[in-house]
Amino acid sequence: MPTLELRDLHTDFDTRAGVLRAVDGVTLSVGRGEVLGLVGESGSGKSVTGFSIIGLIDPPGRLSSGSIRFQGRELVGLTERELRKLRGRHIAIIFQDPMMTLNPVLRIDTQMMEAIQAHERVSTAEARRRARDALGQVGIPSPDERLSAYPHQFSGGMRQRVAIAIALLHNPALIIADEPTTALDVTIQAQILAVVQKLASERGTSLLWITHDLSVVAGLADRIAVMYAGRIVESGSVDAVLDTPMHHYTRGLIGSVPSRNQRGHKLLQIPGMTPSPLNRPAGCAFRTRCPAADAVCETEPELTNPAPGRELRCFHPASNTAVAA
Amino acid sequence: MSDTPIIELEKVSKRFGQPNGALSRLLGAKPAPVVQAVSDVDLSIHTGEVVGLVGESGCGKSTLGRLVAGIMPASSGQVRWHGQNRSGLSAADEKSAKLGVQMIFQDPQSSLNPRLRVAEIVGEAPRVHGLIGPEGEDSYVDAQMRQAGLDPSLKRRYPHQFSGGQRQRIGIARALAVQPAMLVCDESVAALDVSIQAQIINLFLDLRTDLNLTCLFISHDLGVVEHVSDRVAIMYLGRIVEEASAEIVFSRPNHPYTQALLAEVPRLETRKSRFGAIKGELPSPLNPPTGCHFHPRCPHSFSRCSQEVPVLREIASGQRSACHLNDQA
Amino acid sequence: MLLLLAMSLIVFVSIYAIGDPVEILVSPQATIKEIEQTRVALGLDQPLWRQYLLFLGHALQGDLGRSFIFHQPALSLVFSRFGATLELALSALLLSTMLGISMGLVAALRAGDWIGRTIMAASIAGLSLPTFWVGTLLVMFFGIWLGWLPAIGRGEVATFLGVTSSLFTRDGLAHVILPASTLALGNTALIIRLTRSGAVEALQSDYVRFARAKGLSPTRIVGVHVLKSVLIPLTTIVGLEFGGLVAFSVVTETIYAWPGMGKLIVDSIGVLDRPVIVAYLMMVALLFVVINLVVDLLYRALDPRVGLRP
Amino acid sequence: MNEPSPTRLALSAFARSGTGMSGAAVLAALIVLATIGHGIAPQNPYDLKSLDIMDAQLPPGSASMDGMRFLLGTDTLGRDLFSAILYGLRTSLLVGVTSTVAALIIGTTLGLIAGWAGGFVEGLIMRIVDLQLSLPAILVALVLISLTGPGAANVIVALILVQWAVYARTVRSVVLVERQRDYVVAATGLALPRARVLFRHVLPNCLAPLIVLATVAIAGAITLEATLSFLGIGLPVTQPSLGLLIANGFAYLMSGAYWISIFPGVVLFAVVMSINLVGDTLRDVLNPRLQR
Repeated sequence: MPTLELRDLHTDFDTRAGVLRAVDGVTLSVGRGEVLGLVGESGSGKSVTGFSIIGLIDPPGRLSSGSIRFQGRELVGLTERELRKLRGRHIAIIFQDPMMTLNPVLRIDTQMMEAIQAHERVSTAEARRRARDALGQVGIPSPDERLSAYPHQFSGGMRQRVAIAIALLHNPALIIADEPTTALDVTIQAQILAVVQKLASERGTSLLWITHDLSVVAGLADRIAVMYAGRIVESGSVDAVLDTPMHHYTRGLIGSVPSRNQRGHKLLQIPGMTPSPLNRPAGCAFRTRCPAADAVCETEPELTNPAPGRELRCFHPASNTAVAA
Repeated sequence: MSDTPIIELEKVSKRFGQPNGALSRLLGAKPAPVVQAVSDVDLSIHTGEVVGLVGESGCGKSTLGRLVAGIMPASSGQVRWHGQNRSGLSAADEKSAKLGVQMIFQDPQSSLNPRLRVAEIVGEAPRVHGLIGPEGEDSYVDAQMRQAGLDPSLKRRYPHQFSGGQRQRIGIARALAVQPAMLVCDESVAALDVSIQAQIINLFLDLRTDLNLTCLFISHDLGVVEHVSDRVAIMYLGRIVEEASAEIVFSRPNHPYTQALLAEVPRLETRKSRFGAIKGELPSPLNPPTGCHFHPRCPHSFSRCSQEVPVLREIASGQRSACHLNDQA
Repeated sequence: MLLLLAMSLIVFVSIYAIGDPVEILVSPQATIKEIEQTRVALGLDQPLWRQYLLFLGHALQGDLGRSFIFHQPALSLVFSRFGATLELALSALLLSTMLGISMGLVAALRAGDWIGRTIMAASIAGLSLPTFWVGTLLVMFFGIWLGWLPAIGRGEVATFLGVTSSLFTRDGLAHVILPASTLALGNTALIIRLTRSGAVEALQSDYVRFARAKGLSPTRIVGVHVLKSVLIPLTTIVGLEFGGLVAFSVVTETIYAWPGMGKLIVDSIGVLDRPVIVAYLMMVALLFVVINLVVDLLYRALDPRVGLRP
Repeated sequence: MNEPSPTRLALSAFARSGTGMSGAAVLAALIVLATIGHGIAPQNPYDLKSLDIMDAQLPPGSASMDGMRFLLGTDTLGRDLFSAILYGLRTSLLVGVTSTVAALIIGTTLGLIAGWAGGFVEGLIMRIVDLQLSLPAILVALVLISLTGPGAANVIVALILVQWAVYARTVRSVVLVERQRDYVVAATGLALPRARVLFRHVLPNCLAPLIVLATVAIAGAITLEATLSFLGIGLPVTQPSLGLLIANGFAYLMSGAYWISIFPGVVLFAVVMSINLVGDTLRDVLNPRLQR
């Protein structure tokens, strides 16, 4: 039984200009101890997918249909109170901007201890001890003193470590990480990735790693799911998807990464731009930018299994050759 | 490369937050801490060259870019434009030197005046400077927009009606409209999605060949810099620590910081890697470490590194590095 | 301190440079000689700068001159009325802060529905109602038509722990209600709006979302995370508004015949009783300095981001 | 093909707001009344010849000796309140708008200078602004008027003096933010003349908060003027504003002649409330954070 299983998830936002389908039928699963990289560009719906899982979509957004199974239990339809018991305890989330995720006017220990005491009846001293241990585990030096500090006394990288420490407090089965290293410098990003990688593998935590950066996922994840315009267009193991991408969007994305190209030569770019979620082409949303599109693509492609462990939403899969380097 | 560089920086420094004068202190202004954003930088860029400037946040690379673009004066040192000290130019020469270097900014949202139409954004400066007459403005603006990959029929629109990538193209059209010899691209593709980023990089590559543009390309993204640059300079906390051709920097980095940086960059080719070789935080520019700024994080540091600032000097043909390790042989 | 000195200079020069109190003080039948005598007696024959130095020297000894009308030291006159004003302003402050913050929070939490909209509409109305007119209406309704509450004067006072105040007697409290509500109205509306906008912003922030992701209860999120972020900027505003309350008590005291220093200043302005005006202004200036100091200290204590950095 | 400008977008957002439009409608009606008021008023309330003391303190709806109807009753001098209110409304609006516009111009200029010049000039201007802002408006106005004496011109001067500092501070802080923005840096890099950068690039982008501020400030100025008049140190009796009308009726509340005070008050409230509603809606539609 996978830790997380999404089936045909739809999340809509009611706007003045009409209904905006941010998540348009997402199906994916994350196994126990597995790292799934959910990759997409801005507006692809990847973050909304992550927030939908733990019911953090605020009006005018709403989860309109589909199923979310966590350790076999259906989460859609749970009350806010029931969801609250899951949040932080069984499913934790790490946000993108470490400068904004901690309350600037509350001390670190307050923010950590309240997370413990929200789910367990423990003494203040015990909560404080556990908070200190958690800080130590994510590599914060002299955690005892740092507990009484305020967020502004930490650098961005250190704040993200605190956020990770909070996420790990209850030893959750699943961590949803929404671009947690995007705002950080390269050397700090590497440190954060190292911490997460180590702790997740030691504890068998499942990770849903949401990012726009294929390179990060390449080094971190077991499997990749590529999102475009609210749908997953392709998924599979890291090696399979990155080495022999079958969807033309995935191919374009990989081709756009400079290190895959010869220096000074033009990059393999995707023409045009991501369609507005209010005005997506019918059928395959990518067809207006796709080199292989034809009349068939105006109907909606189904999710197929072109190879074991792989899923694809495309009528004209690219031939199984590596992207030209 | 014996010809005069298009732009040459000699011992250029920039400090922010100079101590207040007595008068403003009397009026109650708080003394600002002094930040040495750029210190003693030597850098020359030749015509037609693309120099990549790499560094992490707060290392002073944006400030250096603005010094090069003439938007900010240097606190000390000389900036020479075609061999002439820029601070000693006549008003007319100064204006042409300023127009000669144009910047492309990071945030396509804030770099365009939201209350002006695209036609005005692009056409204003050439009109004010008399590069074009009133009758030629329309076709000139059309040509600039086309060159940047924009449909001229959109010129009556306002910036908010464009996507991020298109706004960046407007910024490029605005810069090119005054016919500069050089561009300073300050994180110009950092805020864009990967697929759009590729389009803009390709546009830069085209423009470079078409217009023989010189370019200072500032970025934290090593992959992008490697792709577009001829020469690369690595900055750490206000100083250039290594400078060499792109091939050398990416194949034989000398400075420990460059080495660490290259090791930490996630790449598509590296699967299930182990992250995290470099230790420690970026120090605050308010309170930089003594000696070599990198020594607290450096795996090879020894006593001299904390006492003496290493000089950036030639260690091999076309490769300069500022590290004491090079003196031990 | 600089503020005090600047205030004293501005106040002094502007008051003494314009207008001639002697003409008001002496009878119209007075001879030129009598006028001259009064002038000398009041020290008004000296050049302006010397008058100021004299004034400053005396001020440092707590002497701001004698009232032309009441013939007693101006400062003690103002001071004797200070308590009544302070009592009124503090009651209004308490009322507006408690009411404002709680209603502002409710308005933020119910931003979308009719409760939120009603509170906001009421707050705009509150901001739009001129203090003096509200006072008039309240006097009419509660004081005259319904006769529930006394509309005039301060009522019985009592002394408790060395402080004399009408807040310690039933009668006094009844007298305070109307003027304090009048004074508090505009402020309450303002605090509602500030609280709401601050809380709405906090509710949309990443840290509140993160707090929810930690599984915290809504009570804790609103009561700790949101409230604390709202309170910090509010401290400054409330502090400044306290000064405003003292100033605006001028109007309220006039309507309710409240024997505070606001009523005194209005009367004094009418007869150009300069020492009293000066004493009042210096008193208010001093009060402002104290308020600013307290707000500053409070802000430092509350906001960890201020003053902790080297 | 002309695309909608940001201003047009904000205006259409305003048109969609119910509260904003109702405020604007009431305000427009009041302005029209104030403008044509002298023409439609049944009598000139300040022409003593037209008053008849026999008509004094008549309740609303009464008829005068010579058959004229007093829609809103009369005051103690037998003056038709409806006419008096029309005249008073005009005075209140004129004083409020004039002083606000003048303060806006002075404050904006000084704020621009402070924000753009920096250094000593900025320090000096901002110290004065701080001093001014640390004192409540009513206090400053009180002192000023007590010095110069009542009178329309003096009241306007006092209102200008208490308002300019807010604009100066706002403009300065917005200029400080805007001049850091990349489009201003770009304009500098394009060697555009400083004055052009300031007036064509920086200033138009500072206008939104100023417009909001000025709208609300007009309401504040009208209230403040009314308050001063109520205290008897505002406009002269020969040129009464709504505030003075309310004050005149205050003494007769006890005797049951409520209308003398109530009706001018209702009009004053309507004016201030409608301006505040417009200002509040403007704040929402002009908020740059909500603008996309």
